[in-house]
Amino acid sequence: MAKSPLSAVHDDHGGHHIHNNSMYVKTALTLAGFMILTIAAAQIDFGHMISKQYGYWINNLIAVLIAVVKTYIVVLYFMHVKWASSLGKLFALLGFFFIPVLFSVWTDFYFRQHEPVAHWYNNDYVESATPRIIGATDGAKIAPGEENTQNRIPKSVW
Amino acid sequence: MNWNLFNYPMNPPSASNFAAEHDALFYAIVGQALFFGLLTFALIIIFAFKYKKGSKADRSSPVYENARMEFWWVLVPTILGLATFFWSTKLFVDMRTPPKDAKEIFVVGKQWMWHVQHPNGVRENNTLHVPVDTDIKITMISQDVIHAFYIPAFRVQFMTVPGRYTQMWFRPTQVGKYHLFCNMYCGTQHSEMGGSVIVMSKRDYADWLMQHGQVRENLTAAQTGEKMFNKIGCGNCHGAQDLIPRGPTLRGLFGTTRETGDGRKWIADESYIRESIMRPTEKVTKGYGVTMPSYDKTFSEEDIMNLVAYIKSGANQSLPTSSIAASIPGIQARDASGKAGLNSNAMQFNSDTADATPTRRGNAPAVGAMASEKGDQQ
Amino acid sequence: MSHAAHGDEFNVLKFQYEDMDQQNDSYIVGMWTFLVTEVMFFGMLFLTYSLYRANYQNDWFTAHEQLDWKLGGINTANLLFSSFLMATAVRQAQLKDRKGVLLRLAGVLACAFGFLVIKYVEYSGKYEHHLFPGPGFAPDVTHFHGANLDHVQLFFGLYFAMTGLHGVHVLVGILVIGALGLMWFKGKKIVTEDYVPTELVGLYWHFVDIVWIFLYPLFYLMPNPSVGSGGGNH
Amino acid sequence: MSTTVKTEVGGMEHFHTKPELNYLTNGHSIRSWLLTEDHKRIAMLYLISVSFFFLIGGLAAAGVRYELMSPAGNMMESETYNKLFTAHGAVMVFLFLLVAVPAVLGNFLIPLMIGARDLAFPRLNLLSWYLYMAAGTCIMLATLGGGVDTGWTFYTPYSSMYSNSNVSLTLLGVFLGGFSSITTGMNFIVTIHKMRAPGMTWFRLPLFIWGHYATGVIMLLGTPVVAITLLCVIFERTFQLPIYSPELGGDPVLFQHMFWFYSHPAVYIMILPAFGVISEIMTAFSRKRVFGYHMIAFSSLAIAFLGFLVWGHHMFVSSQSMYQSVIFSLLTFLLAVPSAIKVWNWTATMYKGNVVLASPMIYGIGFQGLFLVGGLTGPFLASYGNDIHLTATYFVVAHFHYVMVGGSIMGFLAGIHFWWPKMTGRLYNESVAKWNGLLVFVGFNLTFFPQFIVGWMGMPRRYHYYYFAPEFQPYHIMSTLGASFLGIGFVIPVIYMVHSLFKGERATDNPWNAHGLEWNTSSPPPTENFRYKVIVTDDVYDYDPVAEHENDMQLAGGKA
Repeated sequence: MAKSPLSAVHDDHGGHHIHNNSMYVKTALTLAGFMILTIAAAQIDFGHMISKQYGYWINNLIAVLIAVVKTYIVVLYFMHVKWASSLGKLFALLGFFFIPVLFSVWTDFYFRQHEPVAHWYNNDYVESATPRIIGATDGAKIAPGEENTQNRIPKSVW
Repeated sequence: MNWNLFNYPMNPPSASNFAAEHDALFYAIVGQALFFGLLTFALIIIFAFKYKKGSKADRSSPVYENARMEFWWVLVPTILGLATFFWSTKLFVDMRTPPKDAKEIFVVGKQWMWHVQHPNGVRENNTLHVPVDTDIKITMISQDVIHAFYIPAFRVQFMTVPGRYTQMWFRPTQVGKYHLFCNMYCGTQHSEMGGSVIVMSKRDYADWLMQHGQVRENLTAAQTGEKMFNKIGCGNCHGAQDLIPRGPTLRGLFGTTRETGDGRKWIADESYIRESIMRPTEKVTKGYGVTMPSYDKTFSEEDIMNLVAYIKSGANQSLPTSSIAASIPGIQARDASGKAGLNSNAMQFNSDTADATPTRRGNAPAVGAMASEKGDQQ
Repeated sequence: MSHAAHGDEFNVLKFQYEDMDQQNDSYIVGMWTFLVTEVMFFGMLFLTYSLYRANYQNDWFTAHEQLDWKLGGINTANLLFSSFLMATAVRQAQLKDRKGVLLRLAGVLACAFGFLVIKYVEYSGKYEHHLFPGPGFAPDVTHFHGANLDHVQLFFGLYFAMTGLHGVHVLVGILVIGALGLMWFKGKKIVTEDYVPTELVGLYWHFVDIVWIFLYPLFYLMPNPSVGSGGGNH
Repeated sequence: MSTTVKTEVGGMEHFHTKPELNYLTNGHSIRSWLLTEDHKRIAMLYLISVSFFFLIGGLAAAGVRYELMSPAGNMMESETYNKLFTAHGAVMVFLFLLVAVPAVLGNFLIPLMIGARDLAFPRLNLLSWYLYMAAGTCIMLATLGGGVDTGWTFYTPYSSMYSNSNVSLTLLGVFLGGFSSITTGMNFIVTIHKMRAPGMTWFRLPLFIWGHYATGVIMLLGTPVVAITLLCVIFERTFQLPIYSPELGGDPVLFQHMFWFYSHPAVYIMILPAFGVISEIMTAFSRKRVFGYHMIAFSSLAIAFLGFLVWGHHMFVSSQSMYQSVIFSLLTFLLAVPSAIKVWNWTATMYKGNVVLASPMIYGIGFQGLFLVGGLTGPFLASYGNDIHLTATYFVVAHFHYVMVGGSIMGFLAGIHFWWPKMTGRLYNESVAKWNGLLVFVGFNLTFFPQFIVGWMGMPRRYHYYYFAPEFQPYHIMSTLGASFLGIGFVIPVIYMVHSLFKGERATDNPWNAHGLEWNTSSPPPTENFRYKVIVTDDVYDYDPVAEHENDMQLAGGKA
C-alpha cells in the first residue's frame, strides 16, 4: 500500500497520522510473538525452581504481565493512543487506573486470614491422589423459586 | 392529650461492658454535631434575614475567597474527625478481640430463628441466657442466608454468614431481659427472627442450666459431638493414637500447629476443624493420604459445631474414651450421673427445628420468637 | 482548521457541532469513555475470578484441564489477526480506499465468525460432558483427580460467565462491523467522508481483543500449583 | 449582565427555528416528542416519567409508614410489607434519585449553561431515556406482577437462591437503568469537555456543571460494576451459574463489596448534582459570587474520587476484615471534609449578600438545613465503634433519608422552582411555593427526626412487627404523622406547577435577574438554544451586591 500517494502524508487536523502498513505489521508480529511467549511460558514451571510452595504464582505473574504488555501495545498502536490528544490519553488511562481501585477488595480477603476471627481465606494446596468420595453431589439442588428456604443444607443423617 | 404516650425512654438500656464507652462516644459525636449544626444553621438564618434584600446591613467589601478561612474549615473538621476516628477504632478493636478465656456460646441463624447452644449442651431457640459479669464469646454461623445477631442493650451486632464462622463478644453487666434482633433482612418473617437475651446472676444461670438441661437434654455440646463421633465411626481412622495409618489422632489436636504435606503450617482452630470435616482434601496432615470423604452435604451446622466442640474438648485429654465434663460449676456433678443420657435420642436438636418450621400465617403475632420468650420467663 | 473547504461536509457534520474537529474529538473521547465502562464491567469479573482462584488454586487447576488450550490458542491468534485487519481497515479508511476497507472488514467478520464457531465447539463439548453448572452439572469424577467438585462448578460458572460475556461482545462486534461494512458498501458519506466512524468500530474491536488477551492465559494456561509436577498444560 | 457577546451568525440559518417558535412549540405531534433528539424535550420526558415513578415510590412509602403505626401490623402480611418497602427502595433509588437531578435538570441545562446547541450525542441521550423507561417497565412489571421482597440491596444469597419473588426481572430493570445512567454520564462528560462555547474556560463554568461533571465520572466508573454484579445474580437465578453461592465455596460477602463499590458512589450521583443546583441558587439569590468557587469545584471532584474508596463502611458488621474496616472508617471521616466545605461556603456566600427570599431560596435553605443534619449524622456511622450498634437500624434509615430526600429531593425541588420559568416560560404562584417549602421542611423533620431516636434505641430497619418492643411506637406515630405532611408537601407543587402551565403568568427571559448563559436566551429557549453565536467574555457569577444594594436604597429613597 506504500504506493498510495497519501501514505506518508500527515493529516493536519486533530494530529491523526496515517501510518505505514509496516507499523501495523510490526505491531501484529510483536503481539503474535508475545502470544507464543505466553503459551511457552505456561509450559515451563518457573515457580517451582524458586519456591516449592508459592512458586506457581511466578507463572501467574508472568502470564498476567505478558497480557498487560500486549494490552499496552494494542492500546498504543492499534488504538492510536500514542498519537491521541492528552484528553484521549487521559480517558484511555482512566479505566485502567480504576482497576486497581476495584482490586482493593483484595485487601479484605487478604486481611481476613490475619483476623482473630476464624478465617475463610486459605489456599487449598494439596496433592490430589485418590478420587474424592462424593457423598451427595448436588443432584438435589433446589432451583431458586421452586422451594423456599427450608432444608437448603440437608439435615443431619441421624 | 395522653402524655403517657411519650413516657418512653430515649435511649436503649446499657447492659454490657461496651455500653458505657459506646454511649460516651455517641454523645461526644452528638455534641459535635449539635455544635456545628446549630452554629451553621443559625448563621444561615441570621444571614438570610440580616442581609435580606433592602435591609440596612453593612455590605461593604464583600469577600469571595479567603484561603486562610477555608484552610481552617478544612483543618478543624479533619482534626475532629481524626480524633473521633481514633477513639471509635480503639473501641472497635476491643469489640473485635474476644478475651481468651471467654465462655463460648454457639449460635446458628436460620430462617427465621436463632439456635443457641451453651457449652454444656443446653440449647434454646430465640432466647439467649447469659450469666452476668462473665465474658461471653458468641461463635456464629448461618445455615441459609445472611443474618445479623443484634443485641441493642449490649451495643453489639455482627452478621452470620453461611459457610464461615463469625464471632463477637461482650460482658453483660446488668441483670435483666433485653431484646435480641436479627438485623439483616432475611426473608418474610425477618421481623420476628429474634426474642430476648436474659442476663442472670451466675447462681441463677447455673440453676437454669440444670433445670433446662433436665427438661430438654443433658448432653453437653461435646458429648453430643462425641456421640456423633462414635456413630459415624470417626475413631476407625482417627484412633486414640497415631497407630492407624489412615488418619491422625484427634487427641490433643485443638490449638496445635499442623503441618501439611507441602510444609505449610496451620493452627488447628475451630475453622480448621470445620474445614477438615467439610473439605478434608484441602489440608492433609503430613504423612497421611487423601482418604477421608467430605461431610460437606451430610452435616448441619449444628452437627459440625458439636463435633468441633468434642474435638476441642479433647485438647488435653484422651479421645475418644471419656466424655468431657463441662467447665461450668454445678454441672459437673450431674454429668457424672447423667451419663446414661449418652444413649438418649440424639435427634433432639433437630426435632427442635421441626417445630419451628416457619409457616405462612395471618396477622396474629404468635411465632417462635414470642412463644419461646414466654416459655423462658424467669 | 476549518473544513468549510469540503463542500459535502454538511451531510456529515451534526448540527450540534461547530466543525469536524470538534465532532471527531467528541466521538473519539465518547468511545473511550464507553470503553472505560467496559473495562470496569469486565474488571469486576476478573476480580471475582482472581479471588476465587487464589482460594481454590488446586481445584481450579484440575478443572482447567478440561479446557483445550490449543483451541483457545487458535482463537487467540484468530482475534489477533482480526485486530490487525481492523487496524489496517482504519488505515484504508483514512486513505478513502473503499475496496480495501471492504476487503479487510470482510476478513474481520470471517475471523469473528471463526471465533464463534470454535467457541461453539468448546461449549458444546462442555455441555456434553455435563460441565455446565447448575442442576445438570454431573461431570465424570475420574477426570478430576479428587478435586472438590463444588469448586470445579464455581470454575465453570465463571468460565461460562466471562467467556460468554466476551462472546456476546464478539456478537455485537459482528453486528456493528456488518453495519459499518454495509455503509461502506453503499458508499454512505458518513463513513466515506471521514475515517472516524471506522476508527470507532476499530476501537471497540481492539477492546474485545484485549479482553481475550487476558481471558486466554487465565483460563487456558494455568500453572500447576502442585509440587514437582511439570508445566501448566497436559 | 453582559455574560456573552451576541453575534448573529451568518450561514447557519437553516439550523434555526422560526423566531416565534420555541422548543416546546416546535412540533406538536406525539412522534415529535417520542423521537426527539432535543435535550430539552428529553429532559421534559424525563421530568414526566420521573414524577410518575416518584408517585409510585411515594405510595409504597405511604403503605410502609401507615403499617408501622401499629406494632403488630393491621393492614397487611409480612410478605406484602416486605414487597412494599422493596418497591419503595428500588423505585426511589433506581428510578428517581439516580436520574432526577442529572437527567432532568442536567439534561436541560448543561448545553444551555456552556453555550452549546445540544449535548454531544443527542441520539444516545434519547436512547438513555428509552433504556430508563425499559428499566421502569421491568421494575413496574416485577412490582405489580407479584412483587420483589429482597430489599433494594439484593443481598445474596437471599436474592440469588432463596427469594421466590420476581428478583430477576427487577434486576434486569436495574441493569438497563444502569446503562441509561452510563449513557447519560458519557454524554455529560464529552459535552462538558468538548462542547463549551468559545471563552467558556473551566473556571468560568457554573458550579452546576462541575457537579455534573463529577457525577458523570461516577456514573461511568461505578455503574458497570454493579451492572455486571447484578447480572451475575440473574445468571445465578436463571441459569444457576454459581458466582456467589456459599454452598459451592463462593463468597456472598463479595456481592456486598461489589454492590457498595457502586452504591456508595451512587449516593454522590444523587447528591452532587443537587450540590450544583444549590450552588447556583445560593449565589443567584444572595446576589453575590459564590464563596470559594475553586474550593467547591474541586471538592466535587474530591468527593467523586474519594467516594470510590469508602464503600466498606456499609459492611462494618458484614464480616469483612477488621483491618479493612479501619481503613474505610478513616477514609470516610476524610470524605466528610469536602462536604463540610461546601455547606460553609454556601453559608459564607450569604454573608454581606443581598438575599432575596424567593421560593427557590426557601427550598435551598431547607436543603442546607436538612443536608446539615444528614451530613452531621454521618460521623456516627463512619465511626466503627458506634456503627456496630447503629448500622441497619432506623438511625441509618433516618440518616440516608436526610441526605437523599433532604438533599437530593430538596435540591431537585429547588432547581425545578428556579428553572421552571426557563423550562416552561410560565411563572408559578410564588407565595404558595414559599409556604409549601416551609411545609416540606417541617414535615420532613417530623418524619425522620424521630427515626434517629428510635434507631438509637435499637429498632432494626425492614421490620414489619415490633410488638415485642412497644417503646418504639410513639416515634413511629410521629414519623407517620410527619410523612402525611410531607406527602401533601410533595403533591402541592405538582398542582401549582401544572396550574401554571395553563394559567400561569408568562415569564420573562430572566425572571430572577440571575446571571448565567441559560438566562440569556429566551424562555422557553428555541430548539437550537441560542439564536446567536455565544462567546463568553465575563467571569462566572459576576454579581455586584454592593451596587445592587445602593441601587435598592436609592429606589427606596426615591419612593419615600
